[in-house]
Amino acid sequence: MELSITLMLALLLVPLTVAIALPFFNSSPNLREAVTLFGSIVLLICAAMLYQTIDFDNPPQLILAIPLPNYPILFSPDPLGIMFSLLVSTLWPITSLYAIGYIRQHKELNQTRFYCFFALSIAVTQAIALSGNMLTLFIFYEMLTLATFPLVTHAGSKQAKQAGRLYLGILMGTSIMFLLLATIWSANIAGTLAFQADGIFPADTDPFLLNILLLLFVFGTAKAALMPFHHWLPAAMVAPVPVSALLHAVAVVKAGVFTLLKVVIYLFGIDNISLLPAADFLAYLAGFTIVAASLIALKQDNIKARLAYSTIGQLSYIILGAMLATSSSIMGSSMHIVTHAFGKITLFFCAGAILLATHKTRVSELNGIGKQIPITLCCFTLAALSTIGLPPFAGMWSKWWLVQGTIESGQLILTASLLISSLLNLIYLLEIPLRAFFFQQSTTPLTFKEPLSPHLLAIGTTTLLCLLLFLKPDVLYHLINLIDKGL
Amino acid sequence: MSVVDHLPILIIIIPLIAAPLCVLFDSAKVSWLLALAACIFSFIGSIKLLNTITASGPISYSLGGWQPPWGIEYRLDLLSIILLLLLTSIASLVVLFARYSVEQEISKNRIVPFYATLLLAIAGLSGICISGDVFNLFVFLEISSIASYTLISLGKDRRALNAAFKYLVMGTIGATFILIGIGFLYMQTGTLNMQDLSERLPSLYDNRTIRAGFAFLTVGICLKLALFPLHLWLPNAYAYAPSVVSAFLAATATKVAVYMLLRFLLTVFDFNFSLNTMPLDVILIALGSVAIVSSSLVAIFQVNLKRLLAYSSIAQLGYISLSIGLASKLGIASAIIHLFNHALMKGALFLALGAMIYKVGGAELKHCQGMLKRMPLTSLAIIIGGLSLIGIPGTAGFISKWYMINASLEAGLWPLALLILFGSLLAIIYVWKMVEAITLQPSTSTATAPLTRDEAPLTMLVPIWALVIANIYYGINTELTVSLAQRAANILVGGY
Amino acid sequence: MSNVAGLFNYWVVIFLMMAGFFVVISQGNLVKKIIGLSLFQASAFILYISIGHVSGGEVPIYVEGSNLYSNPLPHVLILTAIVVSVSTTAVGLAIIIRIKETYNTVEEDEIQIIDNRKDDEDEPVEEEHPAEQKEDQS
Amino acid sequence: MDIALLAMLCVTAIAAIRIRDLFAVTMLFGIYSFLTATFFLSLDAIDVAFTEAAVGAGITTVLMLATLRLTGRYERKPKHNIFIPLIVVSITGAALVYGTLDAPLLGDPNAPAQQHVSPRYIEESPKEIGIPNMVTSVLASYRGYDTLGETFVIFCAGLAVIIILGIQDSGEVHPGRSAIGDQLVLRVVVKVLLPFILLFALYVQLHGDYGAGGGFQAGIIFASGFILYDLVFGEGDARLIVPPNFLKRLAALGVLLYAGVGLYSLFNGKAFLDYSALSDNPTSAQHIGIFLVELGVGITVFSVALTIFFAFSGRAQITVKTDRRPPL
Repeated sequence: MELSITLMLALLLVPLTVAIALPFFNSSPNLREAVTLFGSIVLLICAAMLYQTIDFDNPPQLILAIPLPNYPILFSPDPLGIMFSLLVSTLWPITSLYAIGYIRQHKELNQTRFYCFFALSIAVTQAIALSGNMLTLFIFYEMLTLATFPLVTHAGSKQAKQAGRLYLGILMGTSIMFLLLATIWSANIAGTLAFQADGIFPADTDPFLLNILLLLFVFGTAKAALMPFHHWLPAAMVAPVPVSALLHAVAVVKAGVFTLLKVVIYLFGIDNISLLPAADFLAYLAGFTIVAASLIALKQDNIKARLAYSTIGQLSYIILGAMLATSSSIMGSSMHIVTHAFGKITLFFCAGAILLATHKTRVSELNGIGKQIPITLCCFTLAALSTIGLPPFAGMWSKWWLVQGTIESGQLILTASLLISSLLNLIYLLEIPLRAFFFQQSTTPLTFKEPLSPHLLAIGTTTLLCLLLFLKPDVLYHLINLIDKGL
Repeated sequence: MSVVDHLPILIIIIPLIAAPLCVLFDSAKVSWLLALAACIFSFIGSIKLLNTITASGPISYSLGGWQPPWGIEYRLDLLSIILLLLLTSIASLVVLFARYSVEQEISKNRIVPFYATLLLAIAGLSGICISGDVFNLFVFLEISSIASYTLISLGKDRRALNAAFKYLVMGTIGATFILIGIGFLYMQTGTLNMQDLSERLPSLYDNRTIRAGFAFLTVGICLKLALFPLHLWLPNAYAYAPSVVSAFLAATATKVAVYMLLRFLLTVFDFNFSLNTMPLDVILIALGSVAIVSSSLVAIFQVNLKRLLAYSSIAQLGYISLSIGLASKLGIASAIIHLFNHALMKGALFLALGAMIYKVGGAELKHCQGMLKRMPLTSLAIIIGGLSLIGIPGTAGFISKWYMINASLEAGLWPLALLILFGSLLAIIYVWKMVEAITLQPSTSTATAPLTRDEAPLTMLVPIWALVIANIYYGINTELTVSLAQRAANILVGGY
Repeated sequence: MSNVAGLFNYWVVIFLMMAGFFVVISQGNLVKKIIGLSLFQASAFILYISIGHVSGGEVPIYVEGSNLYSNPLPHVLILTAIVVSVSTTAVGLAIIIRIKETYNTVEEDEIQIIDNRKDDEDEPVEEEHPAEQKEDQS
Repeated sequence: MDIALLAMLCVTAIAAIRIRDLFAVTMLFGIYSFLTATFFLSLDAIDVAFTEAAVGAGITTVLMLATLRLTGRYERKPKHNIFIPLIVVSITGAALVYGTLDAPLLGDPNAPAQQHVSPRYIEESPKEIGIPNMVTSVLASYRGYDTLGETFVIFCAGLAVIIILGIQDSGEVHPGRSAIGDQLVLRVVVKVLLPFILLFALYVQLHGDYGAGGGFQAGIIFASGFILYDLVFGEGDARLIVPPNFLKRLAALGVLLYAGVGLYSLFNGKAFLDYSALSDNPTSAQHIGIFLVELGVGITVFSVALTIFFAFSGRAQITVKTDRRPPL
C-alpha cells in the first residue's frame, strides 16, 4: 500500500522534475537528452512496479489538496487508469529516442522548450490516468490542453498560430462550456464526484437530466475528437512529428476517450447508460464519425493529415464501444486504447522518417521511394495492418471485441460501419506502401538513404510491440479482465 | 483598554494621519515609507482583528465614547473584515510597487501629495467597510471618492482628465442619491445607526418613504459599483489613470461598492425585503447577465490592455451582482468569494501591466511583442493572472466559477450557469489575445522591442508575484476564502 | 388638504433637486454640469433641513425656559454635507481648468470627438502635455 | 414667507437651466445659495444658513468665476437632445414624490425623526456637554468623528487642487498687479475692513459654542479676508504674507491637531475622540476638546480655502501670460 502510493507520486513527479530540470541543461544538448531518456526510463520502471504492486481491491488513495470541501484532488488508479499510465510510460522512452534523432536532423528551434513541455505533458497525462475523481480528472484535462499548446505552436509561424487558436478554442471552449457544466451539475445532483463502480447518480435522478448530462460530457470532451468537434486534431498536425506521434496519437486523444470511459463506467455505470437514448444517439454519431473520418482520410494527400483523420475514426471506435456499454464492447474500447496507440504511433514515426529522408509530406509524391527507405516502409505496412485490425497484430483483438459488442447489442448498422471503415483503412493506409514500392518514378534516384539512427530504432521497437501484443497480450488481458470484473 | 481594543479605529486612523504627515515631511522617500508603514500596520491589525472576530463574534467600538445610536459606532463583522483584509493587503502591495512606477509616471513635485491622497483613498475605503453608521459611511465614501478622482486625473494621457471628470460627476450623483436615501431612512426612523435601523425598519417595510429610500440607496451604490448601464465612467478611468492607481482602484474600489450593496441590502434592510419583496433580485440578474456578455464582447476588441481589463472588470461585477441576484446563501457566498478572488486577479494583472509600462513604455498590444523574452517573470504573471480570470482549474478564478455555477444550478436557473460559462468562453478570447501577443514571437520584421532580458525591479516583482501566488494558493486551498465567505453569508442572510 | 400643505414644501424641493439633476445630465458644458451638481446637492440639503424642522420650535441653541427646538441632527449632517459638496466642486472646477488647457474646450461632445480621433492615431500622447514636460525639468 | 422663498428658488433654478451666459448662471447660483440660506434661517437652521451663505454664495461662486475667467463665459448650444435626461429626471422625481407620500408633514413635532435619537441631544447636551449650541455639541462631540472625516475631506480637496493645478511659489507673484485694476477707494475700504473681518472670524471661531459659527465658518471668513486683500492689492501680495508651502503644512497641522486630540484620549485609555480624557471635570473636558477640534477645523479650512484660491488665481495669471501652456 505504502509503496504503491510512493510509486504514484513518482509517476507524477518524475516527468515533472525532468520538465523543471531541463532548462538548466540548455547549453549541452547531449546532457539534456540524456536526462529526458533517463527520466522516461525511470518512469517506465515506476509504472511497471506500480502495476506489479497495486492491489485493485483497495486501491491506494493519494490526496494532494482539497480545493473544494469534499471534492479533493484525489489520485486512486483503477485497472483502466493503470493501463493508460503504463501505455504512456512505455511510449515516452521510445518517443524520446525517436525525438533525439528527429529533432536534431530536423534542426528544430527552441529544442529545450520542446523537451520541457513534452515532459510536462507526460506528467499531466499520468495525473489524468491516476485521477480518482471527476474534479481531478477535469483539472488535469484542462492542464493538458495548456501544456500541449506551446508544442502545437512550436514553430511560431502564422499557420502554427492559427492552429494554436483552433486547438485552444475547441478544446478549452468545449471543456469549459460543457464538461465543466456537466461536472458541476453532477456534483450538484450526486453530491460526489468520486469514481464508483456502479455510478454516482441516485436511482431517482430524472432520466432526462441524465441524458443531457451524458451529452454534455461527451461533447465537452473534445479531446475524443467526436464529430463535430474534431477539427482541432488535423490542425494540431503542424506540431513536430514526435508531438503528433505521442501526444496527438496517444496521450491527448486517448486522454479524451479515457475520460469518456471513466465517465461512462464510473459516473453513470454501464447499466444506466444502456437505458439512455442519448447513448444510442451518440453511438450512432460515433458510427457516423467512423465512416466519415475514413472517407475524409481517403481524400487527404498530406500524410500526417491522413493519419490524423484515421485517428479520429479510430477514436470513435472507442466512443462507440463506450456508448454501447456492453461488457465486451467496454473491453474492446479499453483494449483499443492500447492497440491503436502502438499502431498509430508507428505510422507517425514512419511519416516523420519519410519526411526526414525524402523531405516529402504528400502521398502523391511517394512513388518509388520504397527503394530508398525500405525498413521504414515495411514497418509502416505492418503498423498499418495492425491499425486496420488484421492478424497477426494487436489491432485485431480490440476490433474483435468491439464487433462482438455491436452484435451483442444487436446494432448491426454499427457493425457494418466498423467493417466498412476497416475496408477504407485498408485502402487509404496501404496506398502509401503500394505507391512507395510498386509505382515507379524515373526521377527518384535509387540510392539507399536509411542509416541506422535513433528514430529508426524507435520505429522498429513499436512495430515489434504491435506484433508482441498479438502474441502475448497477457498484461493487457489481465487488466481488461479486471475492468470487466469491475463492471 | 489596551491598544488591541482600539485596533478597529487604529487601522483606519493610522493611514488617515499618515497623509498629513507626508505633507509635513514633504519628501518623496519619506512619504513612500510612511505610506508603506501605515498600510502594513493596518494589514497586520486586520489579521489580528480577523482572529478576534472568528473567535468571539462581531466587534463594536463607540467613537468619542458615546454609545450608539447617539454616537458613531464602528462595527466589524466577518464581511467587513474580509474586505479590510483585502483592502489593506492590496494597498500594502500596491504602495510597495508604487516606488519606481510613480517616480516615472508622476512629476516630482506631485509625488508627495500623490502618496498623501493615495493614503486618504485607502483610509476612506477602509472606513466605509468598518463603519456602523450610515452617515459616517457617506463621509468616508466622499473621502475615498475625492481622492480617487484626483488620483485618476494624474494620468499622463489627457484623457485621464476627462475620465476623472466623468467619474466625478457620476460619483457625486451617486453619492447624492445615497444621501437622499439616507435622508428618507432617517425621516422615518430617526436614527443613523445600522443596527438600530435594522431593528426599526422591518415594521416599516410597507412605508413608501422607506421603499423610495431603498431605491435611491441601491441606485446610488450601483453607480459606484459600475453596474451595467451605470458603468460608463469606469473603462477610461481605469485605462488612463497611473498604473498604481488603476491597480489599486480596480482591485478595491468597486469591491467596496459591492460591500456597501450587501451591507445595505442584507444588514440595514433584510434579505427577504431586499431580494424577495423588492424586485431587486430579477433586476440584478438581468443587468448582471447583460454586463457579462456585453462588456466581455467589448473587451475582446480592445487594443489597450488596461482598457481591456477594465471592461473585463465590468463583466466580473456582472458575475457578482448576478450571484447576489440569485438570492440564496450560496449565491451571496459565491459573490463574496468572487469579490475576493477577482480583487486578487485584477490586482496582479494591473500591477503586471504597470511593470510592463514601466519598462516598455505602454500597455497596448503592440508593446507586448517579445515580452516573454524581455520580462519573463512579468509575462508569466500576466499569463497566470489571465488564466485565473478565465477560471482555469487550479486558480482562484475556478473556485469562484464553481460556486457561482453551483449557486445558479441550486436556484434551478441552469441558463445562468450556461451564461456564466459563456462569459468564461469570451474571457478565453480576450485573455488569449494578451497571452498570444506576449508569448508568440512576433514575425521578426515587426519586432520593435529589443529582445534582451530587461526585467522589472524587485519592488515591483514582489507585489506582482505575491498576488499571482495568492491566485494559485486560493485556487488550491480555499479554507480561508470559502469558509469565511460562507460564514459571512450565513450571518448576512441570517434567519432565512 | 393640510396633508398637501404639509407635503407641498417637499415637492417644491424635489422640483428644485430635479432641476439641478437635469442640468447635470442634459448640459454639455462642463462648468454648467458642475453648477447643476451644486444646485442638485444644495436642494437635497433643503430636504434634510425640512426633515429636522419643528413648527414652533426654537433654533437649537439652549435658552432657559424653552423646551421645543428644531432637530439639531440634520443641521449637523448638512453642515458636513455642504463642506463635502464644496470640496467636490473645487476639485471638479480644477479638473475643468486642466481640461480647458489640454483640450482647449469645455464642451463634452467636442472633447469626445477629440478623444475618439486620438484613438485612431498610434502616436503616444506625450506631446499633448508640454505642461508635464516643462514641470519635469523644473 | 416660505412660499415666496420657494417660488424665488424655483425661478432662479429655471433661469439657471435656460440661460447660456455662464457668468449670469454663476451669479444666479450665488443668489440661489443666498435664498437657500434664508430658507434655512426660516427653518431655524442658523449654523447651516451661515455656512451655506459663506460657502455657496461665497467660496463656490468665487471659484466658479475664477474658472469662467479661464474657460470662457458662453456655453455652446447643446446639440444632443434633452429627451432621455428628461425621462430620467421625471422618473427620479416621481420616485421622490412617491417617497414623500408617507412622509411626516413638515414641522410635525411627533415625526419619527424628532423622536428617537435627537431628544437626547436636545435634553442632555446642555448638561453633559455644557454648551448651549446643540449643533456644535453634536457636531464636535457626539458625532465628532464625522467632523474629523469632514476635515479630512477638506484637506483632501486641498491636496487635490495642489495636484491638479499646482500652486505658484512666491517667486511667481507680481505685487501691485491687481486683478481689478488700481482703485484707491477700494484699497482704503479694504484696509479699514480687513482687521474687522479677521476679528469677526476669530469671534465666530470662539463663539461657536454659544451661537451660530464654529471652526468651519471662521476659517472661511478668515480666508476670505485674505482673498479680498489679494484681489484688491494685486495678485500674489497675500502669497508673500502666507506662502503656499506654509499653507500646505498649516492645513496638515490642522487635521493633525484634530486627530491628535483623538489619539490623546485613545492613549489615555479612553475611546478615540473621547474628550473626557482631557480633564477630570467632564464638562470642561468637553469644552477643551471642542475648542481644540474647532481650532483644528478652522486652521485647515482657512489654509485649504486660501490654497485653492491661490491655485485658481495663480492659474489665471499664467494662462493669461503664457498662451495656455502653464508650468504647473
